[in-house]
Amino acid sequence: MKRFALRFARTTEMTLLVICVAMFAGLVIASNGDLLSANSLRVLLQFLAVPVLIGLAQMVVLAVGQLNLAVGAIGGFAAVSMGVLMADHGVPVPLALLIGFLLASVAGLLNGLLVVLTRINGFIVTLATMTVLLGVQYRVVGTRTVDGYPQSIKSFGSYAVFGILPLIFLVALVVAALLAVMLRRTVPGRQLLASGGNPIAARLSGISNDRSVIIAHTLSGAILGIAAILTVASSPGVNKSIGGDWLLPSFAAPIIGGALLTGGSAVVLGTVLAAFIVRFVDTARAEFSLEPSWVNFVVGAVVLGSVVLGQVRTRRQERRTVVKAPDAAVAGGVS
Amino acid sequence: ATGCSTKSSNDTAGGSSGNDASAGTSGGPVTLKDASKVKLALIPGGAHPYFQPWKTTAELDKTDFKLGDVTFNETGEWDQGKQNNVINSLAAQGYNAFGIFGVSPTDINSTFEDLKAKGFAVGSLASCPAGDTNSADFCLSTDVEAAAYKATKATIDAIGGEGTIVHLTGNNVDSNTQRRIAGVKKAIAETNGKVTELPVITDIDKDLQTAQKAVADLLASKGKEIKGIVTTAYNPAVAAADGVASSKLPIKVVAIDDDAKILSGIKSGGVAATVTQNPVGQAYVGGWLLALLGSKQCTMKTPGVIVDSGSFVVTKANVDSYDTERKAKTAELQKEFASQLTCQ
Amino acid sequence: MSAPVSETATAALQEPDAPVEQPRGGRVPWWANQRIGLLLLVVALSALFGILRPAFFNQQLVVFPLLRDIAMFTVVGLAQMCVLSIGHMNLAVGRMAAVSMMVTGISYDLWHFGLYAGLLVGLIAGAAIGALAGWVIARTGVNSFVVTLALDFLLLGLIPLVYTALTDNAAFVTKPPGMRELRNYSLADVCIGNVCGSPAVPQLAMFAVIAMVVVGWIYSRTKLGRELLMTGTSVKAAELSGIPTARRVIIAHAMSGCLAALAGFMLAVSTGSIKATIGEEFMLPSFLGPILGGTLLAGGFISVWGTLLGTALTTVIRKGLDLLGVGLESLNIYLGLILLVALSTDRIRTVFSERQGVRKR
Amino acid sequence: MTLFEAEKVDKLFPGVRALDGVTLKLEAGSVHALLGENGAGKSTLIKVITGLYRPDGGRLLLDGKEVQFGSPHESAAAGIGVVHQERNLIPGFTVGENILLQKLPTSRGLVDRAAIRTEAARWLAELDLDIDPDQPVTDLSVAQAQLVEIAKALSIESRVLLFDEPTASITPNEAERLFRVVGKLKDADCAVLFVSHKLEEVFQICDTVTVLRDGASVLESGTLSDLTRDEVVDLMVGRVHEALALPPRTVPTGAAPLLELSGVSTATGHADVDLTVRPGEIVGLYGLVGAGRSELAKALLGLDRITAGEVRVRGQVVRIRNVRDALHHHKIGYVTENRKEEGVFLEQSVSRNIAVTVWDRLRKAFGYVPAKAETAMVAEYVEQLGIRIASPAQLAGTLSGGNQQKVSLAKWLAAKTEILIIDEPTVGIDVRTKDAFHTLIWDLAANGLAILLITSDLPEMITLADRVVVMRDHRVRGEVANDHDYDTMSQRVIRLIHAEGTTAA
Ligand SMILES: Nc1ncnc2c1ncn2[C@@H]1O[C@H](COP(=O)(O)OP(=O)(O)OP(=O)(O)O)[C@@H](O)[C@H]1O
Ligand SMILES: Nc1ncnc2c1ncn2[C@@H]1O[C@H](COP(=O)(O)OP(=O)(O)OP(=O)(O)O)[C@@H](O)[C@H]1O
Ligand SMILES: [Mg+2]
Ligand SMILES: [Mg+2]
Repeated sequence: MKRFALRFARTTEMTLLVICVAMFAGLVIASNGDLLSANSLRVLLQFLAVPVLIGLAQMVVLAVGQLNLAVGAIGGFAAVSMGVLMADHGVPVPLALLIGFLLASVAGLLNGLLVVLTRINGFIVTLATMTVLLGVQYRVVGTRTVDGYPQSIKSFGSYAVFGILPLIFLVALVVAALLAVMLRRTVPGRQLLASGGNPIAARLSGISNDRSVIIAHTLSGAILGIAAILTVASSPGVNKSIGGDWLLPSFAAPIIGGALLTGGSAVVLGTVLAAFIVRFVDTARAEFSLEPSWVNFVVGAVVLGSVVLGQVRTRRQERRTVVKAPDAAVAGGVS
Repeated sequence: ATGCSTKSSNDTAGGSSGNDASAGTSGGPVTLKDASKVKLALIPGGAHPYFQPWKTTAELDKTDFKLGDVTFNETGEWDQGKQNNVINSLAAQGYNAFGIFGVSPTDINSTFEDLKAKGFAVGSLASCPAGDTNSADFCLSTDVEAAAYKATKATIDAIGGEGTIVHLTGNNVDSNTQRRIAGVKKAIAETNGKVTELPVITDIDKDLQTAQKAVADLLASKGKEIKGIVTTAYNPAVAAADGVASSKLPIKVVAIDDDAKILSGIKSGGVAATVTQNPVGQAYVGGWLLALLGSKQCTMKTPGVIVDSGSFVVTKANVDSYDTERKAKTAELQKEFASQLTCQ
Repeated sequence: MSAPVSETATAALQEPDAPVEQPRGGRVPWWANQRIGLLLLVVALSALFGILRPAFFNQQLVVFPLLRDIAMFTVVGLAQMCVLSIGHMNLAVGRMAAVSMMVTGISYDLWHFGLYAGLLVGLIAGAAIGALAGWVIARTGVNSFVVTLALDFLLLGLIPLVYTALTDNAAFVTKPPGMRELRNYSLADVCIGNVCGSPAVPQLAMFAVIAMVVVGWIYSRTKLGRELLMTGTSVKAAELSGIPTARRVIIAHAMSGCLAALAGFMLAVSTGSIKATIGEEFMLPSFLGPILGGTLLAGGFISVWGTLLGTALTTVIRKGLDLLGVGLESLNIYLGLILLVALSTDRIRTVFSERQGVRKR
Repeated sequence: MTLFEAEKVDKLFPGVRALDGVTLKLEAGSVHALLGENGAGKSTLIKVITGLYRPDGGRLLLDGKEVQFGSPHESAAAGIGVVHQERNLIPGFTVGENILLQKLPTSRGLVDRAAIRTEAARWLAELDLDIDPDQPVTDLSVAQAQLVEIAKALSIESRVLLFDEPTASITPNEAERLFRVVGKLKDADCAVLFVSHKLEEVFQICDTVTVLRDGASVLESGTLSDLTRDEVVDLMVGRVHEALALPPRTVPTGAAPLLELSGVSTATGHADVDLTVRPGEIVGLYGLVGAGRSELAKALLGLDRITAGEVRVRGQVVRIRNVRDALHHHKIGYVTENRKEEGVFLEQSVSRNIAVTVWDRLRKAFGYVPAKAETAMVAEYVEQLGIRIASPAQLAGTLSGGNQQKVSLAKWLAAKTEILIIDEPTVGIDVRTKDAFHTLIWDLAANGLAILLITSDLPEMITLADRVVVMRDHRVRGEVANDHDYDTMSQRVIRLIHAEGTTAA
């Protein structure tokens, strides 16, 4: 236990945790304690649910050395499909949500199948599916904002336990916990990470890398399906803009969280913490009335800073460096 | 249940068109002779609810003015390069009259010049080029600065002439946004310090979630100070109406456009006012003018003239009647333009 | 010591009875050559669109803007290709164009530079920002994907701040003499005696030709180009062969930034003004051109011609769909699907040719 | 009893017939050696047996019944364990998980960590390995990693075990432990297949032997005790192999040293290293795996920091910043031990691989490299070193190991270096090519080059070196003048290594 604690103290997660706590404390002070009010906390957490999930959706494909540029398109497409089904076609809420979830999972599955069957780099495949799905999203909803769906789902989206803990945030945490258990403690999860860590070795150990890639993409789609459900539940309505700003944060969270683009790393906690940090930057912008441009600027600086720091740390831990040249590792890996 | 702007605007289009059509073809000061050689293209910047009335009005233009053909093409996808390509492709296919919402106000004059050089009739619709010149034959657009000014005035009225307000808007690096910010500032300056403004929140029109989050954060951090919110972009308007309603804070929201959601907000009192624009009038009067110019029947007395297509403050009081006002404005626009024309 | 290896050693090293190993990098049947396949595809599609819509061959209204676009996106593709050559990516390619054009805009607006002086300043700025990215990557060893993504975020925040501080309309509208003309001039405006060029070919395309020649020359004829490709194949081996890999990484990214700036300039000239949103649409085409053209994502192999053809393919498809009147409801769906098919056929061709005992290059 | 049989197996790769009707019989309770030159098809046969490749002809029989394996998973399930030639561990995983990866123990659907720990510990104990199963594999040394691979193969409790060059990167000590395990397996009536280029080992532990040449078996299940070492070698190379006779060479003792290290310490842990190499001299640097010889070479080239001491080249104190510096300013070349990753550019042409060091010399204005000069230069070295290629445009990755090694060396000869550090030049290279390399290195020295030869192959060292410097734990333990007599030399060297046993693990 002590050894574990020691090891944890040196991890990215620990650094992130410290940053989180420091930022939170800073914001509390800056807001004269207002941030601790139930309402402020609720708002803070309410808008964490979706970022956490899209970060995880990206993390899980990064874990097999793939990437998914279609995160926003899959989520947006699923969200508007659910909205249209409920509002225009009167499909019952649970059924509509299930269909949306399945649509997103199937989109992920298709990504995986395409990568495996065509052997085209995942980067390019998901770029193409992103284009297609954006088209589909527009076709489904046009320029409308759809919001005529039952109150029940809206109250689910806005309900907060004790007025502080939004239900949707808890859903996101549950998904994160399940994903962590899956990646750490189940055989498919371990196989997925093994494929990402060393595809050749995984193959020699009887693991199908193709299967891992398909599972990862499908999982990514499924998580995005849940993100889409939460979006439908908590937004004033859904339109073609949903998902438009998911791509960059989806990379920012796992990368700040310590994920390796080459695959093999499962950083659920790191991703969640990184989403918190990005959210704090947002809150700070509102608190100090900064232009939104500053958020991008700060997030960019934080990502750059954290990777550089992370690199310095691993460099130091490494007993030797073979060559002092950058690693030419390329995203898109297993394909 | 589909609600939203499409539907409500459809109604508008259907309702107003009959009157306008008669005004244009028979009762108007200029009688359009033969426009069968005119092929009209209405080209918005990209997909946006604001432009949906154009689609139906375009069809109306075709029948009312007996045009050779009309098309409505939104594949510009908010990229000036793509929009130029769309315009060129349409020109190559024989379209010779263009009503264009330029994606980039600072670039669109170049596009207009190209089209003019090739002898086409060009109108700048719903947005005017940045700067002092307009290279199109005319510009028929909401005066965004005036609209923002009106919206702010409405906000100030709603909050009782005193207090702090905040302005939510779209893409910061767009000259129209800059004009909106100026309009808001002007109205606030006129209160001599009674009303103060928090820093403008820009760049939240890209998508609904960003707008929603920005509104929620704003309300959480500054909710108690804020008396009113004035919005001059679509997604922030929807998000602010919703956010204020669910936060139960006594904040007055002034929205933009007549989205069904916003209209119902006005009726229920959740939204204090909204500033609607006149997309139907733009497409209808614009189409009529382009038919006259495209058939070479008329020319503009002063090329590049800029006309405000009108903006209308809608409150609970006039929510049921504002459309009449808008139709009147459309008819008036036609008269105004008639005096600007030299016709054979 | 002209011959370090003596006859005896040479004799010992010969293996007279060993069979010559199968050459797998050598000749490839013509149908397996990606570039020729692409060329055929572009020609066939153009013919098809031309038959369906004769307007496709309208010189002024279709071919001229089409070539202008192909030229610009080829330069964008080359910008990405330079970093792909070392196995890196530049996700900030569009934003680098925006920053460099911002500098160019400032030079026109505030310092009253001429057209080409401003371009030069922009190219230098682009190279500098690229070099900065390269330097961070080389120094820290962090993956280029991450560094350029973060840089993209950073610039995305920075650019609007500068524009709002320096301009009224969020754009630099000062146009130096010559800019307006450059936009519309074609080869028809270049005459030798009575013979003039084609009105369908924009003069702006010359920038792309120059870029292609220079980049092509660097990669095929010079030490620098070879070293970049060697670095792309294996950094370790390159470093251990005496190639200054860190410097090569910086140079590749600087070239990328410089070309991005050129593309930004071409965009600014062809749309009209210098504004913050320049380059926003660059990311997708920057990868499509080179990848469709055969450049490897993993590094070590590039194709300048392929980049041109890959760009031409995607641009022609979009133009064709435009002319066919495909609305926004279907446009992106078709684009994405066609893209997948184009990529898959290339893959099928590769597999097929590998089965015949050759290796695609 | 025959446990496993491969019958007339064919395997085709594009343009290569890697296996041509190979038959292999593995008996229970017996260790079977599979020998052959590089590229003979040994690894390919193993990959076919384990279902990694699908055979193009022939059949596989397990317990007399025909089997077909679609994947390594199926062969493992059928009881065939394998240690592949390349190391194959998953970096983020613990030792225990890596060992049991093929069938992770679960309880109630979740991976059972406690079970992993106890189970893995059992297999590690089997190999007398003192490694914590919870340790991440990234912390292991190369040799430890290799041993974990072996534990992994043992863990599936297979009856047929295939070892592909398991001893290539472990110390003789560790090899002995492995041999003890092999003995146990033999006693337990398992069938073991053993691939190695080290014939001494083969004769020590194997009972029977199959020899492959160019994908075909030239000897099937011969009894090893009936064969001599020379006979086996002759079978492998396909003609009578003569012991290498190198021409006499005078070693210049008086010449001023070209390379001189005094009191050098490095960031990677070397302390107080003294070393001198004169022109025309071959200095051997010997040590067990991990002694720090390659690291010393890399520090010398500026890839790691030198913290103390002096490096003198041609008498001048120098500070070499990188390989480029070493090459251009000091004419020092380094033939790396890791051919595939650091030595050659597999995806580039042979021509570029050789020319990479000389572009600086060939270039004209603007860095232009005239193609003609390049081609001529490449052709010269291709011919001198007898590199077998169809054209200079052929990709280096398509060459055999030996030819790749020649390419890796050619670039330094082309650069006209005067000091050459050659690291493990003949690892995984067959007997005949090895001899050719020995002749070449000998010859280079005779031509006046100063050569620092790093090798773990003691016979090679004794054949070539003029002096042998022995290293252990990053320190020079002593120096032995070579008398080219294997018995005395090996004793003296080993004694130096094990002198005053201060060890830090
Ligand atoms: N995947 C592959 N594709 C094409 N050719 C291959 C492949 N794998 C092996 N070969 C070729 O098959 C032949 C046999 O190779 P193999 O690796 O089995 O030799 P080996 O006897 O194990 O040699 P070594 O002692 O060097 O390990 C060689 O000519 C090699 O180039
Ligand atoms: N790829 C590697 N990753 C991590 N550690 C390594 C690696 N290679 C070697 N080491 C460790 O570095 C130390 C010195 O290695 P070095 O390669 O210099 O030894 P060497 O004497 O050349 O032996 P050899 O080259 O035969 O392995 C040893 O502790 C070794 O275990
Ligand atoms: Mg082998
Ligand atoms: Mg070594």
